[in-house]
Amino acid sequence: MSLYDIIFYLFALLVLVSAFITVTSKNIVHSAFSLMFTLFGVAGIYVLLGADFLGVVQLLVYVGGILILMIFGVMMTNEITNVDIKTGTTQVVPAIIGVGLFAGALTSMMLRTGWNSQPSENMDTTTYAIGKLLLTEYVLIFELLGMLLLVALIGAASVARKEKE
Amino acid sequence: MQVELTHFLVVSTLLFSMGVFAIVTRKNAILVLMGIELMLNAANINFVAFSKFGGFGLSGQVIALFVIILAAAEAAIALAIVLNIYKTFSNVNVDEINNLKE
Amino acid sequence: MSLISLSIITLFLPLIGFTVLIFFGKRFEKIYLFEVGILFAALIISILIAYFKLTAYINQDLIFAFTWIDFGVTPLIGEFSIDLGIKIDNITVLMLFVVNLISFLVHLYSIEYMKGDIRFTRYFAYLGIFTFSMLGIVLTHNILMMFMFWELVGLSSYLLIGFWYEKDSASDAGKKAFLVNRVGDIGMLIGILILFTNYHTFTFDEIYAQIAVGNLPFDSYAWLTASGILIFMGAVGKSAQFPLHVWLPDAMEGPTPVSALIHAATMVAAGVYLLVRIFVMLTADAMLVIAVIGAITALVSATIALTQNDIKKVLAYSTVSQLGYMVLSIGIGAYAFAFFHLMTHAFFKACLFLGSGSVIHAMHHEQDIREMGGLKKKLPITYYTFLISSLAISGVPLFSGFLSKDGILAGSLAFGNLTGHWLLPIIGFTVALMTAFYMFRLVLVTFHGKPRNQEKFDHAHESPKAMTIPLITLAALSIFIFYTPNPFNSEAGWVLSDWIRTPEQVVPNEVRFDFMKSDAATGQSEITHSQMYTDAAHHAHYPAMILSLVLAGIGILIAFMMYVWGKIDSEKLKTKYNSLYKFSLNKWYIDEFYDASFIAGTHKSAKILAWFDYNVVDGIVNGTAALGRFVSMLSGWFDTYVVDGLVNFFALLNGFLGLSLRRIQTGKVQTYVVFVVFSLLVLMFFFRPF
Amino acid sequence: MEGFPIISLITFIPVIGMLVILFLPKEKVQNIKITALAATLIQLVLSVILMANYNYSAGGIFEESSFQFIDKFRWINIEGLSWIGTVKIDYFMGVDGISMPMVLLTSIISVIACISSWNISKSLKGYFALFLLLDTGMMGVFVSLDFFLFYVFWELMLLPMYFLIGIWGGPRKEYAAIKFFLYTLLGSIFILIVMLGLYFSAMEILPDGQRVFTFNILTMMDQSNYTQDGILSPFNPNNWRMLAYIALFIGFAIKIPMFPFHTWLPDAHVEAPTPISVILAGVLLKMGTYGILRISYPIFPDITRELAWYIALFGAVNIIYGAFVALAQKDFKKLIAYSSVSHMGYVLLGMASLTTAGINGAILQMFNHGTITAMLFLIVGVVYDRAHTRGLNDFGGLASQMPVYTGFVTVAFFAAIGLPSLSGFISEALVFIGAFHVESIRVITIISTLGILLGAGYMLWAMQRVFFGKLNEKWSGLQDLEMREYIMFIPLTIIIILLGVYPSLMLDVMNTSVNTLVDFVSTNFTNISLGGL
Repeated sequence: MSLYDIIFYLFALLVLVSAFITVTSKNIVHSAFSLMFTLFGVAGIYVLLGADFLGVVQLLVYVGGILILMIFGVMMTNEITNVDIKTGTTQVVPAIIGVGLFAGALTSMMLRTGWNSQPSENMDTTTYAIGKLLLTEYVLIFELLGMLLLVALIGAASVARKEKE
Repeated sequence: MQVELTHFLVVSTLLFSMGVFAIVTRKNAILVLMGIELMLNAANINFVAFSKFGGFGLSGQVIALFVIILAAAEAAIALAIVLNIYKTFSNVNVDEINNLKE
Repeated sequence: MSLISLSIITLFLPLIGFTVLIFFGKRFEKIYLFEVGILFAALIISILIAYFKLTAYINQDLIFAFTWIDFGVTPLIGEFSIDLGIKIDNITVLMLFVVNLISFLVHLYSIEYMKGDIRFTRYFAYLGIFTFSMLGIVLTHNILMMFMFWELVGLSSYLLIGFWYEKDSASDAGKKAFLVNRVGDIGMLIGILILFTNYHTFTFDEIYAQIAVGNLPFDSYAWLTASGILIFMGAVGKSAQFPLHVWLPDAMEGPTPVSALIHAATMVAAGVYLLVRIFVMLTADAMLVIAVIGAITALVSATIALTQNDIKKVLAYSTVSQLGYMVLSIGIGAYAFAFFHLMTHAFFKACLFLGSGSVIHAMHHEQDIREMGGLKKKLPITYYTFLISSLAISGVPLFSGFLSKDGILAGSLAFGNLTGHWLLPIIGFTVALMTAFYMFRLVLVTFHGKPRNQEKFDHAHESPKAMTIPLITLAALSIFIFYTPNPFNSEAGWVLSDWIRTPEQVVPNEVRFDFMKSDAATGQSEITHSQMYTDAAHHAHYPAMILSLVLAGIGILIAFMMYVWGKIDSEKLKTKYNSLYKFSLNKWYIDEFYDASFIAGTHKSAKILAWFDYNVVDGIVNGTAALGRFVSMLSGWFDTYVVDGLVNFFALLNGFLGLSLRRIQTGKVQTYVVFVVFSLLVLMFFFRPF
Repeated sequence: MEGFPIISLITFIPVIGMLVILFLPKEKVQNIKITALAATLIQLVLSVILMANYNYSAGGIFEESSFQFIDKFRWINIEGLSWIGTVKIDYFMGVDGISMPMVLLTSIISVIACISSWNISKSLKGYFALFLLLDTGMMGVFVSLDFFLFYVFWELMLLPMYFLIGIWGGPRKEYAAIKFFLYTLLGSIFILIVMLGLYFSAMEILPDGQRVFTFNILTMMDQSNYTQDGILSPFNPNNWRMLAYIALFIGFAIKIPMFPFHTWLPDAHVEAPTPISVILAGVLLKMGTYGILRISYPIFPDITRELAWYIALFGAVNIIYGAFVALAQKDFKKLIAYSSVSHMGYVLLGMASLTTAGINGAILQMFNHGTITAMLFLIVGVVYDRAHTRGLNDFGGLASQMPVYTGFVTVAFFAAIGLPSLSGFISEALVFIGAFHVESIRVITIISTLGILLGAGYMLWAMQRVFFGKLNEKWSGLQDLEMREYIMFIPLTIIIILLGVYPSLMLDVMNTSVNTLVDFVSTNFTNISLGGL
């Protein structure tokens, strides 16, 4: 077991445990915080997979952006004075059965498939290469996504704004 | 046991299932959103893993990057919608909002 | 200016008058004077035409024609076209003068007579279009154009008879006149068609030229006779011959000057004018038919005239009777006398009608002679002119009627002598007797004796000058001196010796009367063209003259005995011969017969056919539609309950399934996701790669 | 005029107008009306230009070179359709002496009807759009020289007519509209069948030497273009040609309308609004007789000669029967409708004579009946607008109340009666001249002359009942004509009088073609022996 493996298992554990807490916690604030850990773990896994730039982006966007946004959402939709921010669950039993079966089936598929895996050699930094790709091969999608973000920004603002009386 | 592609895939599968679980069981819309984020992350792990082990070069990472951007946009819109729902129904419990029925 | 252009001008002048009056009649009150002036101009022009024609061109006919419709070279009958044109011969110019003169006098007369009528200018407009159409008939050189103007005078007659259309009787009479005329016109049209089909021309002269070279219609004498009789049918209608005479008495519903102009002097004489025009193509059979019709007409209407009490009705029947004389005259070959009688009759009958108009005017529209009497003192001018005309029509010497009627009677006598048809002269003389009687009955009852309606009598007064001048003019024209220097011999006069020549017939010898055959003819100078006939007529001249004088005298005598001296009690006669009296008074029940047969029959068949149309023809259509509807209903039932039933069954099934599945639809997204997950599982199970 | 598609323009100007109207908002009532009027007026002006440039000496009928103002190009061109082979359909329009008067008539009547539509108030936009579409359909029928195109226009005219009667009509409009539609459709089916039969019998030789089936009417007129075994080929010893002729004739006869297919006419007229009645009587009825002259006669000269007697017989029946039924009517409009039946009988009689005078008379009668009956329906419309009743017995004495109107009525009525110097006379006279010329139908002609008596009877009786007598107090408030009505009546009156006095104006246009037609019909398709029937 190399160091690489240990680190992977640590991160995997972090991801799965914190994700589990996220989906099961009654307290929505706890969920949010454990989600942060999940995302952090995923970022670690990215790094493990040699995607250092992506890991950084993951931290910046998810942890720094989306998560904050969500916490704001939590706070704005629950009376803040009410400290006990708890939410209920529904149809737990069918969900457990279904999701369990689903997870089992999917996992078994993953395990039983003979992947023809050929780990590519590690690159020094991916940032330069990704930047090049973005502005050459994927430039159209890149631009489109830029548009999408703009639209999302305006859309979010217009959806969330207070209606005029 | 050497860490290989399968490991990553299993992790992503479990993460995805948990996301699904969150979507299915939680009442709070924000938690549902979190479930979606989990699923997206699971998919991203797959992309990146395949990118590394499948010999696809950096394309998988780029796609993952795009997915992150999409997730960001989605989160922004979704939260705006949640706020609106809250304004209309005074709560964000998905199971009580069953207007789709009629 | 040539005579042709003059006659075209005189033809169109009244039309201009009509147009102006129709368009500007409402705006200018005095515009009727324009029409009267135009007629005066037309009269002057026609006098000029007559003068020049009868002096400079007396033996020469002037023809002007133009192509109206050109058909080019046609595949079946080669090149042909329809020409219109005018022909001026002696008859034309005389007729032109007569029409224009009477028309002008009637215009003059109408100014007073129609004063105060609400449609005063319209009346003059109608007179204008009548004069135009009548001149057209007179001037035409072809039979198609004659037919066209023939119909146009029918129109103006219709308009003028129905002039006071507020009265139902007036509009009825107008309609009747038009329709009865149409019956005759159909015959005339067919006759024209026969001629055109064979000769491809409508021009009289060209047709006659073809007949003269032995070119018969459909190569048979029968068709030649038939065409003559059919064209004569037009004259039967227009000249009110039996059996189509019924419209003329009814036509008296029109204003009296109209009756004078149209229904006594000019239009009704158009039929005779037509016969004069086609005289040369009449076969012996056709002439005999014409003569018989003329004689019957004269007799029937004379008997009716004996008992009528309406002053205009008496005159109307006397007109029909005199027209019968003219037609008879054509039929027996006395061509010249027919036209001569047409002229003389036009003047004295117009005078009689205008005189009666004067009486009616004076009596405030009272037309029944039983309400009159003693008007001699009140209306002296009317009385004397009326008397002169009555003498003329009765055939008393020194007056024009004697000259022409005597010629006709002599001709009929000669005709009887030559052919053995003695009934014709007998009828002729009988009618002469009756004519004298009923005319003097009219004169005596109206003007002599004591006034029967004192109130109306007291209000009566002589008519104004505009009405008496025409009376005097026309009465003057009834005197012999205008026609002949010798009051007992018309042939000595200029009218018959110089102006009117009997043309030689063009029909083949085989179908002429013996005495009309071309070898019997001796040149142009004689009145009847045929030496044999002329001789016979000369032989018959004195017997006929004496006989007619005696008969006229007897007629007048009876009238005096009945109505002045009271020797014969007319009431007693009435009761004694009640059925005869009724028969005559009711006009032989001819109208009733027509009403019951033709008119009722037409209406009945119209009703039956309309019923047939609605119920049978349309019934079949609607029945088909109903059948279609029934079939479609059946198939609709099948469709609804069988075909659609099956569909509905499946729909119901689906609905049931849907209902049961509906419970799954919670509307919660999360539930749906669960289903998605399960479905994915199922799919994964089915598509598992292992 | 070389190269300028004036015929197509005349035909499709109304459609352009229709499109403009469709783009106008429906509140702009005045603009819609003016657009419709402008479209019809332009059409009229173009028709007059056409007439002015028309060459009177060109015959037309069967040779393309003597048609005038031809517009021709391949319209539909489908190659290699399994067993049918190549389908080539021409867009082929042109005029000759037979269609020229009809083109003029259609444009005149359209303008008049458009003016007469001025006081339509119900869904005006739709009305005028349909009206203009109808105009195109009618005009197209009269200028098409390709059977397929002819049929398209024939059907195109049907639909707007259905809606115009069915929506803007009287109380029983649905019944009348459906009856009209179904009846005409029935006729169209007959025409369609014969059209297809002819299509598969006659072949055209293209410039490249290829022989293809064709809908070209002129090709169908040449005996040498028929295949040996084509179903309607003159060389084919069966009797299909006879049957086809009868079927085609029935198709057209329904439109004329010929007894016993006439019963749709009174219903359609009574229910249709005035302008539509005007179009119906003025133009639509002529399409039937025009179709016979344009299609039946030159394509089936052999059968035409054989059946002329029957056509004449039906003509006479139409004349007499129509007149009798008209005599029994109590409704003003129905009376005029049946008088149309009677007057169209003259057209049939004239055509059946197969002589120059007769066919000239028939075409002239088509034109004259168009103008006269249009005027008669306008007359009914005037009195109906004011009094809201058409019962002949409801009126009386209108002559005193509306003198100018009565003046126009007198002109129209006497024109219909056939008074000389008005246009009706000369056409009827020519019909009689032509028909009497033919020995076999002479007796029929003589019987038909009864029609002019009956015609005078019902017209004068109607005139008496409506206009003469004492004025019914009820109608003492009726107004005399207004300006718009003058505008409708005066041109028609002028035409009626002008053609009555100088018919050569119109006869010269058609005469050369009629001569050609008579010559063609009496000489072609002669060397074929017909079996039986």
